Amino acid sequence: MKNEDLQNIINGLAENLEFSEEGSEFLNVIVPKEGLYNLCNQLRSKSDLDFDYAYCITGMDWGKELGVIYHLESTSLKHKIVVKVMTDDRENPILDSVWDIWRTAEFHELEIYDFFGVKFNNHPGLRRLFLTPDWDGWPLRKDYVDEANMIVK
Amino acid sequence: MTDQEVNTKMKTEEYFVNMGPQHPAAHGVLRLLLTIDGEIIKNVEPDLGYIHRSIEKMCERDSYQQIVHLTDRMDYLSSHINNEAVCLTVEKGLEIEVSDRVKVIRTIIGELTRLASHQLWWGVMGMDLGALTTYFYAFRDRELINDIFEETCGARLTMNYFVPGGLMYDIHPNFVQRTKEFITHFRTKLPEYDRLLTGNVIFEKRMKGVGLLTKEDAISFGATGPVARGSGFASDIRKKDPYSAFDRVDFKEALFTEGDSYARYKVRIMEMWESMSIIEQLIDNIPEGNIKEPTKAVIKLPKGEFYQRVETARGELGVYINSTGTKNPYRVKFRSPGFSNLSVLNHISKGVKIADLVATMASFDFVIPDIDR
Amino acid sequence: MSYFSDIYNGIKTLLTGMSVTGGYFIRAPKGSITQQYPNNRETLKMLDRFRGEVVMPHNDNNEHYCTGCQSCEIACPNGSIEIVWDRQVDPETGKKKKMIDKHIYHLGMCTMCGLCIEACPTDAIVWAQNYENSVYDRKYLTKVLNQPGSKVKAGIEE
Amino acid sequence: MMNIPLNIVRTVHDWIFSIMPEGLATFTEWILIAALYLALFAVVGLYLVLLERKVAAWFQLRLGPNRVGPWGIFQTIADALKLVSKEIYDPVRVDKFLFKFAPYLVIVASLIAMSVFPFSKQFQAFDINIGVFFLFAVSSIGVIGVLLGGWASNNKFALIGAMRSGLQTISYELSVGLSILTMVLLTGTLQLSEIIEVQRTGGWLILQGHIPAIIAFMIFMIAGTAETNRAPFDLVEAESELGAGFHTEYSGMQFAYFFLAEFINMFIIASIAVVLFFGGWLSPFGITEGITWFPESLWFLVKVLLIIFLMMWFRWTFPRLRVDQLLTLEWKYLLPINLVNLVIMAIVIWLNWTI
Repeated sequence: MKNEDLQNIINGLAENLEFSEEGSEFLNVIVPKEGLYNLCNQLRSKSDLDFDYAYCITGMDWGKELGVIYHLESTSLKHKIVVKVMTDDRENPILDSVWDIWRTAEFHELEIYDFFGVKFNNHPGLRRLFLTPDWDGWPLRKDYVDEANMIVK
Repeated sequence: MTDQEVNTKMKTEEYFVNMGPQHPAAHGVLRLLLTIDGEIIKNVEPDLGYIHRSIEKMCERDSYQQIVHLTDRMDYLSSHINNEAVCLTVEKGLEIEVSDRVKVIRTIIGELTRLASHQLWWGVMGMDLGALTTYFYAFRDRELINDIFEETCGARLTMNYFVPGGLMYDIHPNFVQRTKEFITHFRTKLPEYDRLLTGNVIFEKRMKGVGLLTKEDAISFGATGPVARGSGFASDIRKKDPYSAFDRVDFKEALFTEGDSYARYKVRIMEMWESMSIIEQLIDNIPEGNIKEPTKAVIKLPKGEFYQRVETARGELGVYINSTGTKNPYRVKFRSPGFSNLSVLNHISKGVKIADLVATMASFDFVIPDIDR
Repeated sequence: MSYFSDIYNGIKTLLTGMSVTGGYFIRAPKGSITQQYPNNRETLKMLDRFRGEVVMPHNDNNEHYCTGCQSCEIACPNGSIEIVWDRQVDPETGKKKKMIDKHIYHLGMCTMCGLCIEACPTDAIVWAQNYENSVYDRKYLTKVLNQPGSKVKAGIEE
Repeated sequence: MMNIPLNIVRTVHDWIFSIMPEGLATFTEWILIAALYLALFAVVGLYLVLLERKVAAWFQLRLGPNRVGPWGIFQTIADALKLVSKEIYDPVRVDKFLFKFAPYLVIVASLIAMSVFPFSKQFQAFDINIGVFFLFAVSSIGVIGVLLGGWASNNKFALIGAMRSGLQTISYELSVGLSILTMVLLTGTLQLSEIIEVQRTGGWLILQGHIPAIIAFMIFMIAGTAETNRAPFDLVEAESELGAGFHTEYSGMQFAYFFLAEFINMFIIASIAVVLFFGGWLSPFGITEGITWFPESLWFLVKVLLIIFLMMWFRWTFPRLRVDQLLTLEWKYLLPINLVNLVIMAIVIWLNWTI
């Protein structure tokens, strides 16, 4: 399916969606964080979209906002999109978990929580997966400082 | 006593066992927190990070040429393919088209890497099941591939041979001949692998029907590579999204639908045959061409996001680079196959025995630095 | 009936497996694939491209090819190379020019990626095929590559 | 003792009795015999370890130990010296008494079993008339040591290993016992020296042309391998599952006891097989029957080593079974076949057939 067609279908699913293809090979959908779970649920379940395979889930720190990038693919219809969601709150960022839509999100969200400190609603056991439970700070954020262990060139 | 009284009096107690971080079957420093009832596994909770080096953060500080060598250290058994993934992403960003020669050489070396990785897996698989001899037979054949690599790239494990724009230097003059010799040798040895392990009644009983993963679960959990193809999920990027020279070779995607450990085993054995056939198709006529497309000494990717997927020996490796136009990437994410495959483990190993968990893990072929990154 | 065919097939596959290992056992005396490592030091030859450690070749007049351009230092991902340089008056031309004082190489930090050698415009540093790099103290892993008293070969930077 | 040294033994016997009162002399002789068997035990154990390592190496395209002494023949002695010199260490929360007691139980059980074997016509410490029964009883004491060791270690992996060991021994004792019983039917005696005498006239039992005897041998080999906890039945140790199984917490000489006992047990199983199926110290087809100076125990040793080699061949070829498959193999395959085999053997003897 062409990106324009995809955009037309997806546009009807939720409100306040932004679309862009600039600087990317995929169609990018930016969704407000309140509509994330609803949109993902429809992307997964609508038969003409059928995004059943989340092949990459990336945590992101854009400097001001924190967020998550979902790379989605449909194994039957062979089309791909990118869904982005972001939040301004750096102190207590909370997003919805999509682990019951794509089970792979369970582990990827743990990773994102561990490195970016983004908390996920309804996640079945949010814990520090890689780092020790008492680790201070969120290492992959841009403002993370660790003078002892980080070598800055 | 009634049945209920017996049941309450005979109640067994669940207990925790730490499998790892130092455990012979963990293949590295994977720690699994097992909840066990007798021999039956109730829950598997992985605890990672024992070999986490934060490669993604290090990439944000390095230049694009320097990123490549860090990926050697992720999935060290498919280091060439990891290098290729980063190079392809950077080339995509720079809009460089590498010469046919580079594409073909990358494909051949990638397939040799896959062979070497699957050989090591076969040896270790036997060892996890208690047949120690397989390890040495597999290493005998793997050494030959490592020799080929050493002759061309100078290293046996952490290659760093592919650079953005092509290859670091041309292949060694002996490369073609030695590769052909290896293929002839290995075509006689692979049937021996089958005779020693594949048909063995104990092995079949240990593997068949163990660790069942359905196709739907495989897709939903993002399982890739032989794990997914053993469940019937056609996830081979070489077919789906051909890169390098995979669009000009003819090969079958190894696909089985049983979804058990034995299917995953057969996928890898079949992939070894297919890899040999791919190499044979390409090795005789490597086209002439530039070894390296000229790039600036300081590579600056244009502003934007670049994503490239490749098929490593373990599955789909995705490289996501977010560039702001400077000489360093703004954010690099490696979607490693092992991490997604590991998330399946708890789902499919509830209610099996400890020995089955070990067999399942062996059939998943974990490389822990690939999971931890 | 499958009970008995199971037994028959089981025994058959087990014997097949034993024939493979048994075959290697009989050919054991000449089948060994291992190397007798410290004993074969004399004959053990590394391949030409083997990445053992970075060295700086010097010619008979104790001259090297390093102009102190620092390309290797910039290319190195882990900071294994440090170059201490100075501007000195060239005795022949009388002009001031950049010269290395020390080319310091930390073998303990090196990942053998080869980027420095690729980056070097004058091929001043090359790989050595040295495979026995262990020492008793890590201070020995920090090496100064240019020999004492050496100088850059004339006309290299052109 | 062997035929030539026999004279020396008799001389020693006479000399001891001439210088001491009778009671003390008998006691001294016991001590001497015990010392002799201990030495034998150590030598057999150590050299079986070396043999295992060499054989494993040859199966695996390696060279095996070759640094200590010519062809590495002193390698295991060096290892033993190292183990002796190591600290005997017991972790904090183990059951101290049982933890230290367990290795001795294991090794003593193997040692007692060795005493009844007729290594040659005269070389037998203890020719008891219920020899097979005695062997059978004693050889299963060892598992108590394994169970105690695993339990006392206070380690979950060790406990799992020990429980598996109990399970395995209880199951496979049956098969070992029944296959031995099949052969006892054929010989009509439980005394080991008598069993060999029967074979002197009738030929080796396995070559007498009884199919049940061959089946009994195969079952005995499978069950015997399982009894010794060796691959493919090494679930007790199962290094890829349980680390080291029941002896995870042991170190130094205590570990060495467990380790040696495994090899001695293998020797015992092979010896039983040789006595019951291959005519003990009898030469094949009586080729050295008339030669009086020929050490008959050499034949015994050669046969035992061949059987041990077979067990090593199993170990270095097959993957390990799972615990439920282990039980399936015993209760669904070996035991029924064995029972039917026993009945067939009885009929064969009754009707005096040779099939």
